[in-house]
Amino acid sequence: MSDLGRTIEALLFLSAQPVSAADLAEATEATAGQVAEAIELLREDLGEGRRGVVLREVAGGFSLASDPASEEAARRLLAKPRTPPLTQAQAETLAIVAYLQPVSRPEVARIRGVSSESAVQTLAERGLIEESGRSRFGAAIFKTTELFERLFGLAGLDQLPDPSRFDPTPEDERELRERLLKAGEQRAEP
Amino acid sequence: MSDLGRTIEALLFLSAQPVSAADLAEATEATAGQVAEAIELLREDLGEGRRGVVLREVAGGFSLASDPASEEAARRLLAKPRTPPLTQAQAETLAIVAYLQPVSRPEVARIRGVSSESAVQTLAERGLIEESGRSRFGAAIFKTTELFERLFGLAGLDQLPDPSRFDPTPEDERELRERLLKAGEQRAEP
Amino acid sequence: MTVAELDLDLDVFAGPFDLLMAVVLREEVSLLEVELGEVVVAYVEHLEREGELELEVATEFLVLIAALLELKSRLMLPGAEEDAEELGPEEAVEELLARMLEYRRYREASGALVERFEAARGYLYRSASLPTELRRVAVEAATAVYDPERLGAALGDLLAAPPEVDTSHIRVTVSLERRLRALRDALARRPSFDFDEQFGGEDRLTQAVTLFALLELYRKGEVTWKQSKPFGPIEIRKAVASNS
Repeated sequence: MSDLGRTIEALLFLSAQPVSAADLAEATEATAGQVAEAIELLREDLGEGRRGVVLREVAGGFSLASDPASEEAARRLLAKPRTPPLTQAQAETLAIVAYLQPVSRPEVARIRGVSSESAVQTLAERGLIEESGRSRFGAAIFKTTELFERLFGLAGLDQLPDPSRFDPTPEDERELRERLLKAGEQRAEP
Repeated sequence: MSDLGRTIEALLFLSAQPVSAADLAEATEATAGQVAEAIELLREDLGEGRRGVVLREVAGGFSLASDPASEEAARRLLAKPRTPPLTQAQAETLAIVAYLQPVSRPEVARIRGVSSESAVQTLAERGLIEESGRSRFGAAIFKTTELFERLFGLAGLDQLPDPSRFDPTPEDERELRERLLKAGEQRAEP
Repeated sequence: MTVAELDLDLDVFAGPFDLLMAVVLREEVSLLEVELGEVVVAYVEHLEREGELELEVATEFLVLIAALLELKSRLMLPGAEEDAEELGPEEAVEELLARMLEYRRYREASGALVERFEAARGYLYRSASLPTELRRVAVEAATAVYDPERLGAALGDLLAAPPEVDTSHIRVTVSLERRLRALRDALARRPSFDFDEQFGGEDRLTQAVTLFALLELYRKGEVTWKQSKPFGPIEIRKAVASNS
């Protein structure tokens, strides 16, 4: 392992936050190219299933994390409760904030069709979203946090899957339209 | 690297404190002999000069540490404290710790009326607060750090703004802690 | 209480308001079957019981119920008398459809996010504090960037007990029942009248509820009305009983 690789591993070990390639280059006084090369080797060394620690690219930087295989033992040792799963309401709210950010709470409610107060509050408490200001009408507007990217294993927001992937198929759409029209007609001609 | 070796590496990576061989055996559900053997191999893998992280045997057990060779680079990287603007949740949590320290996490939650785990964690990661022990009931208790005083330009904690300036009921003579808790309770039961 | 928890007991639906909105968007209940007037009545009754009005919650309710009312009224009203710029039932279908499709997209996206979350949940990060010698460095390099006043202000916010809610201004006196009666009384006196002339002197809330009541009477076939241009006068006319 090269000196630069060792130093980078040490820096990632020490830092509680993901470290960007630029910050690594500055701290190690190496060029961007050298850092990229060292990272590449480190990525192999610390690939899934190789050691107890893996290299992750999250939230705009690099970070070390324990391998999921050791999760159970880690919970026994550290007596840490598992992060609670997301409820459906939280997941929908988070998806809307992630794709449309910055977005206001009324906008979230408009799309979901339900008041989303408690989901927004819980997500903010869990540190997954945060207020990023106020809209013209005084409503709080929200964006996702760095912790969100870390917990979802995203190197950046551009890694979210293309939302058009989730659009209903034209057949679904046609069927739904026909059903709605039919209901309207029945009503209009009693 | 064996599965046991990988798990032990992961456990030492995650734990802030040294871990004893007995605790490792319990967490990994392995025998003392298996753990000793795995540690031996790990010691070779993570010997001085091999990687960025070294295995240390200290009083009380084993721990991972960054290689001393990387200290200068670590200074350059970590000498820049991260100081993004505080969110409202972080500001409230920090204010409670600053004025009431030492204060336990459950107490913070009671005063704010919401679980404040992610705010506490972020503040700790940024070095503004730190654990200063455990309460009688095992809850972590927190105080502010020297870095906190530097970042707020305070020569000492007695330089915090006088709370009575922000106090809505200055004629009330009760203790700050008691009044914060009371207001928190009132918020919690609308 | 939040809008979401408003408890409803309607013909086609019993449960919290939140769920009603959700089942409409999820196409489990037809909007045409839902008596929205009852929803409003339930909310007003709730306000009456609680005796307090949380502005943000009330606003959210109005936004949601207004959207539902608009969609439903377009679905219900015959298209012939619509103004050109108004949406007819077909456009209303398109709009409801667009909203359902938009909602579906994010519901699907949320599923993908949950999968990602589950996959990433096993990776644990280290959160140990820095070794002492390095912590020293960070402290030495630190300069004042935060204002202590921010902490004082946050503490002040926390010290403030929630204000007693002043309910004097929201004596809820507008009931849908009573507005129905007012409309019927007016119709009993004369077969047609102008809305503004009759109710223009009432406060805005009363006028709004009267409009809801009017929709209800229209649905029951008791009245018809005419408005020749947007924001123009509304002429209300007793319906001619054709078969009774």
